[in-house]
Amino acid sequence: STKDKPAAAAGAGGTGKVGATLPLLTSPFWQAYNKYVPQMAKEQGLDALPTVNADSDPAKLITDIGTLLSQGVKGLVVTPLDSAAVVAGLKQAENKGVPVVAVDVAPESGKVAMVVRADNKAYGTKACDEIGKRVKSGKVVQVMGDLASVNGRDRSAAFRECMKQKYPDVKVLEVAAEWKADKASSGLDSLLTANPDVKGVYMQAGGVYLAPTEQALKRKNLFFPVGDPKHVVLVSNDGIPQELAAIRNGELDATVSQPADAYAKYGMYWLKKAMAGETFKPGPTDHDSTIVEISPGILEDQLPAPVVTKDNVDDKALWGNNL
Amino acid sequence: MTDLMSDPQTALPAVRAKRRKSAWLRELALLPALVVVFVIGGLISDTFFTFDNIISILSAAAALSLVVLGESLVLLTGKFDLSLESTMGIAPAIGAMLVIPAASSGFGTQWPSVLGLVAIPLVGALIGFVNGFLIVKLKLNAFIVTLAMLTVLRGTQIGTTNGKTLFDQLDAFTALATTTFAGLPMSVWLAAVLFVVFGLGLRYHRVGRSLYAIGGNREAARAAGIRVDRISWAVFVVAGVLAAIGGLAYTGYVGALGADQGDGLILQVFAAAVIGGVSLDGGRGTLVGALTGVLLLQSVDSLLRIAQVPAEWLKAIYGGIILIALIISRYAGGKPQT
Amino acid sequence: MTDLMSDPQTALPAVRAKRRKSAWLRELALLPALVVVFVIGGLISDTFFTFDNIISILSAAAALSLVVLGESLVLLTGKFDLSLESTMGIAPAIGAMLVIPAASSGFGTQWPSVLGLVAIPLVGALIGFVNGFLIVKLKLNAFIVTLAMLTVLRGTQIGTTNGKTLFDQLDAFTALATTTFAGLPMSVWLAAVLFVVFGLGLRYHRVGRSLYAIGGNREAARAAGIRVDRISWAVFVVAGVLAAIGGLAYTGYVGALGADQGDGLILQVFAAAVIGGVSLDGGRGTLVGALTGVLLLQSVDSLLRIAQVPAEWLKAIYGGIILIALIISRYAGGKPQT
Amino acid sequence: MSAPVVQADGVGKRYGPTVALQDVSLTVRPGESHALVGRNGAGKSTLVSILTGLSETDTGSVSFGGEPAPSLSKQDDWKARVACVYQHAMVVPQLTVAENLFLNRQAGGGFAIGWKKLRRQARELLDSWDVRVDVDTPAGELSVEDRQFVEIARALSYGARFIVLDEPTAQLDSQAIERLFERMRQMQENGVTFLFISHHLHEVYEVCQAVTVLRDARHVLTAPVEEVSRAALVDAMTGEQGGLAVRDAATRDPLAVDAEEVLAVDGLSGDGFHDVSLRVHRGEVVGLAGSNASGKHQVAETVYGLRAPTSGTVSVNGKRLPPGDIPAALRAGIGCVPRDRHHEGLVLEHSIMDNATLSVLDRMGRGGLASPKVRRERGSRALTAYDIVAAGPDQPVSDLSGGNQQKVVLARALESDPRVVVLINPTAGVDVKSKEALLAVVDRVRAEGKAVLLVSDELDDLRLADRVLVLRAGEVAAVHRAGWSDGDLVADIEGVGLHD
Ligand SMILES: Nc1ncnc2c1ncn2[C@@H]1O[C@H](COP(=O)(O)OP(=O)(O)OP(=O)(O)O)[C@@H](O)[C@H]1O
Ligand SMILES: Nc1ncnc2c1ncn2[C@@H]1O[C@H](COP(=O)(O)OP(=O)(O)OP(=O)(O)O)[C@@H](O)[C@H]1O
Ligand SMILES: [Mg+2]
Ligand SMILES: [Mg+2]
Repeated sequence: STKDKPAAAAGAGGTGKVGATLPLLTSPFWQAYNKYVPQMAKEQGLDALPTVNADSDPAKLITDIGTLLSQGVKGLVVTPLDSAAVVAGLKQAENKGVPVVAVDVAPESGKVAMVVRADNKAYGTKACDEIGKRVKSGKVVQVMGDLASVNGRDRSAAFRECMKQKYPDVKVLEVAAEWKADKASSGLDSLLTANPDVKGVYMQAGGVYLAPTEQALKRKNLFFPVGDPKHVVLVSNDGIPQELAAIRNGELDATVSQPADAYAKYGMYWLKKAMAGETFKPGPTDHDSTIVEISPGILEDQLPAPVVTKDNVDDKALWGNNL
Repeated sequence: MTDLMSDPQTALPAVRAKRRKSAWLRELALLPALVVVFVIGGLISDTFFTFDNIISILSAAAALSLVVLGESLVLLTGKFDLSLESTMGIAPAIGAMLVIPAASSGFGTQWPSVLGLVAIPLVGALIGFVNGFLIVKLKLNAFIVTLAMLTVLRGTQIGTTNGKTLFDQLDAFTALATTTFAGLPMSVWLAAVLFVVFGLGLRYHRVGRSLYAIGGNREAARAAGIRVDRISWAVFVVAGVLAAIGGLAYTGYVGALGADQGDGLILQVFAAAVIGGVSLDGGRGTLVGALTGVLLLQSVDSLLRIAQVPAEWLKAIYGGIILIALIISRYAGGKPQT
Repeated sequence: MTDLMSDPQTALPAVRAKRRKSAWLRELALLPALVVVFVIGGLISDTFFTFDNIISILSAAAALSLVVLGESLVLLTGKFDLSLESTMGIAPAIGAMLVIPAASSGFGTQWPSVLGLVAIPLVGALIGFVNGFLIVKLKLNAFIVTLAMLTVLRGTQIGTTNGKTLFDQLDAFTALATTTFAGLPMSVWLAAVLFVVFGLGLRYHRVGRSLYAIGGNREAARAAGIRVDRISWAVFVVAGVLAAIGGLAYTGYVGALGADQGDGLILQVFAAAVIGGVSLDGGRGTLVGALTGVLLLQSVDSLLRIAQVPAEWLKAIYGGIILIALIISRYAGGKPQT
Repeated sequence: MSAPVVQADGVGKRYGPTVALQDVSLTVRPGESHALVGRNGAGKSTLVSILTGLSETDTGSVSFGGEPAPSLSKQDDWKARVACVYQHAMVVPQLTVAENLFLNRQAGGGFAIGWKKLRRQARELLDSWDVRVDVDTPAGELSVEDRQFVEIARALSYGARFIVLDEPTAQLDSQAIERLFERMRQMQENGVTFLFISHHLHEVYEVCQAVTVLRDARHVLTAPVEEVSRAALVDAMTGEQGGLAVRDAATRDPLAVDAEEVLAVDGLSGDGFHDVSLRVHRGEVVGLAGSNASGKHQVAETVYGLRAPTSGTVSVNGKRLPPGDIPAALRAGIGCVPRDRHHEGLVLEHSIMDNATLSVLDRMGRGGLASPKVRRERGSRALTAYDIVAAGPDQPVSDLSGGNQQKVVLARALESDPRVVVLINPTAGVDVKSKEALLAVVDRVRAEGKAVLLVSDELDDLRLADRVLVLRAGEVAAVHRAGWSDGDLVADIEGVGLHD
């Protein structure tokens, strides 16, 4: 069979060519991640091939994994587009004995050395809490991602769930925007026409939705700085520099920083260890996070996804401040 | 000339008038569907049929309608241009990058805003020129050339911006959609003016008429002394310019310039044009029709959002309504759609 | 008729043979481009031209090629079917949901796997049947009907699955791509067999020839006694079935069934067919051509990934290569592309 | 007497407001050749489409051999009863000639079409008609005449006992017509029945035994041909008394000797002709005759710029025209009726007014304005000026009868008020009365001091010419001054004694 000994692939104990995939490149977040990959690989002493972009097509991701494997990489950092639609790719890697670290999305099954991410559900819940803190009752809009994507689905579900549980007086309205700026802007626009009394907006991707949301609020004369009694509470996910700037300017209340740098860094970190043949156990790590066994055999290094508000926006540890 | 034998029917002006009216009706075949949408909208929600919401529908439609205008012209000549969706992104991106500082992901040239704005339609024109060259001169297939071009342009935009979204110092570039006059954004006024100008041109000007002839039968148009190649080529250039301006309106509407600006919009552009009666075979259709197509798509979207249809089902219902609108307009228009 | 001036060509059998050969050449106009890609690939990397990589290109191409096959048939009859990209998703999804337990997002019916598998082409056929009804019977515009249908179907899939990806207990549904024979997945074999069957059918069967006649001149086809409506309708059904099977192959390839399975693939499907010489106007093209189109797209993609083109520029370069391939095939084929 | 081959009873057909047929009855007896005549738009082709299962009748009924006609969906049954050459092209342009000939009845049965056999059969079929086209040519690339022959050969090869020919001769030269008639007579001897439509009334007398006249969508008369004189036939078609005035250049004053030279063609060579020179003066009509293979069409098309010459020049009033440049030709004052109205004459989907004004869009108003009002006026004027039967200037040309379409093409050519008129088969498919009127227009145009270059297969048309140049194998073989005898001209055209 084609199944080689993992040790053989590991070669000289944690060095050699490694590959990394990208799910898409047209979002500021993934663009930043893409920038960090070679940098972090170097830090770990790994030689990363240029990243390959699946361009939102799960089949392409599988092909990408195959292509990287056939180029003889000794380790892979994979960014699944979907928790399930990556398993076939993981199997290929397993057959070749190449260790894999999954970033951002935890695969449903298959062999991965480690999952590195901050939970998508946590983004929704944290955003819900940030809004709940500021809006006790009334209408809140969530500008959703693509419901056919795992990120959009998990964030939407977590936000809905959290609002229902913890803030029953808040009514959630929804805009399905499929990660598209124009859909967000026009959808919000229509909604605001019918509901000028909206108190808050949750944007599932600040990188895509922040500008269109502000633009829609401006058009409806609902755009007021934080602190103004008429201010519409705005909370987003991502933590790109523009969001941090908006927080400093008093436009945005909070964002949940999705650590692009840490994704790249710990992706490479665990990969190097796995290539050296190390195995891991649940428990605390050396970088303020914990490893959890999320499902049998799948370990996840749950990186902190800090909520950024006016109070900590200048924190140098935030990746958005380091670009 | 003997006219003794003229057909009895030709004597009846009433019939003639009727035919003319039915031609008009066909252009406006979508009106009944549009009316239905508005009536339902009015019943479902008090806000749908308000001035505010109409403004909001129009503002949202401005960018799309400019691209639809360009695409309609190309379709009338019997060609295709899929690359307009990428032109929408790359033309304003280049314009903006020439202006904004390198720190905000510009090229570092820091041209004055006015030049950057002027560059936008020029980039659009250049893209159209290249398309026209490949299609009209080298006689490559328009569909597939512009599909490849779509990819090249999108790729170039991602490459030059590194996939970054441009946010900073874009004021000059968002002004088109943020400045208002009589309650409506300038982008809406611009689109309206361009629709009127091009609409009149198509109806009243010889070049406009020749677009129809070219799309209807290239050989006959050529034999009638129309410079078929030159005009087809020019139409690609004009479409590029219109898409570039449409892209600028889009940027203004969303307030930022993403690397995927316009991505996936081309099917919507075709939908609007074709549902509005512009034929994919060329030679048939009007801008009034195309405009009703844009408005129908946009108002259905607005209606569904105001009605807070569950997000999971939004797409299915949207598609279903368009299908029903099509059937209504088929029977209102009376003619098979081709 | 005086035969002094009879067309000089007719006199020479050599010319006749040449014409026939050139028809063949036109079908294979992409071969030179394909060869160039493989030569460059071989030069750039040792892995590109290996058996492994060829298998990988073929495996990746299987699903796409099945949909291209269906689309080519529709295009030959002079129609469009954009909805195939959604059929690719919803048909296997329904088949799977009939089988898998409710806990894994199934309908809870828990049919035996075989029935679920059988349901897949049936769903495809049903969708094609509805499309055919709307287009052939109600005479609605094919482009826009199937565009609306695309949205309806995708929306329905998202609605019924709540956007979830299906992955549990899918073994029966992934078997097509995971079982191999002689080193190649069954999906590749299936695609190959279907291409041969349909290819021969188009060339040697009366119904196959009638597709060309219908696409070339509906009225002449009807006058020749061809049941134009019935065959056009049937072609939509067949295309639906092929897209459903293509979807199954796709599911097998990625090992899961996402709610967006096939999303955005239709442009690629058109690209493959049209670049391979299938005319959007109907009546022209062959499956051999369409297949070379699929292979070209897939191998260029593979080449660029192996060549380690930076991710930012991948798209631009991909588009550029397709454009160059088009130009090569234009001059290899010798005829203007329409 | 046995049952009629086909019988139509009270057939009626409307297209929107237009009545195309009203209460028309027709009986065709076995073994006869039955002529169907009438003016353009009388409803002949509509009746054909009903008799051949292409469209459904609104009222009345059709029966074959006493049995009711099959339903429209049973095209196979129709094929067994009747074959037809339609007035407009009914080929699939992308498919080869061979395949068009045997479409849906290919050799080898349903499953395995034997291409070799198919091509051989096609070759044989075309050889039997002496048609020299490559059976592998896509049908869309054929010349009008070759295509017409392919369609004729196809219709006659179906083995049907009843064959409808809708103006098969409109685009054929005289030898080709003779071959067709020869074959028709043979088949008739074998008991095949024909329904034959033509605007060349002498053909009716040549091959038909009975004739039916339609006028204004109604049946007027059915009689054995020997019982109606040509004049009576024309009267029945037009519904008025009075024969046709024959125009002949020989009867008018000779051209002024000092008439200025308008069109000069010098040493023109191109695809299918070489070294052709000719002069046309003010007020002169020059005819070009020859078989369809003689290159006469190509010469005329090159003069207008539809084709680029390989050498030689075309000048108007002493000014040389750039080769292959139609706009320049138009500017220099050339107007043209091209050969194939469907291919390069008309935008079929567009209205009469749009088609009629296509060449003059730049002269309708200031700044290139061409408002619908002005265009409609011009369109209406064309309707009356050229006697076009239509519901109005807004009617799409595709709705018009064949002859009326041809008149729209002529209107387009003359709308620009040209100095030089190039007419290629201008009267193809035009009825006798309208032809007379069209020729009158040409004559008037000539009298106004224009130069006319007239390419035609019909001697009636050529009679208008002051000089007729006969082309053979791409070269001018003879010149005939007005007053030529038919026999001399035909002999020259056919090159009797020169070949074989
Ligand atoms: N599809 C159509 N739509 C509308 N009107 C039509 C259509 N087809 C034919 N007509 C009208 O029906 C009438 C009869 O047309 P038809 O073609 O039968 O004439 P015809 O006798 O064959 O004339 P010609 O000698 O010029 O061929 C004409 O007035 C024509 O305009
Ligand atoms: N649609 C078509 N139209 C015209 N010619 C065709 C068509 N399809 C195939 N042919 C040509 O017919 C020729 C014979 O093809 P076919 O494969 O049927 O040969 P054959 O009869 O089996 O004989 P052999 O195998 O000896 O060549 C080929 O040259 C092919 O190009
Ligand atoms: Mg007729
Ligand atoms: Mg063979």
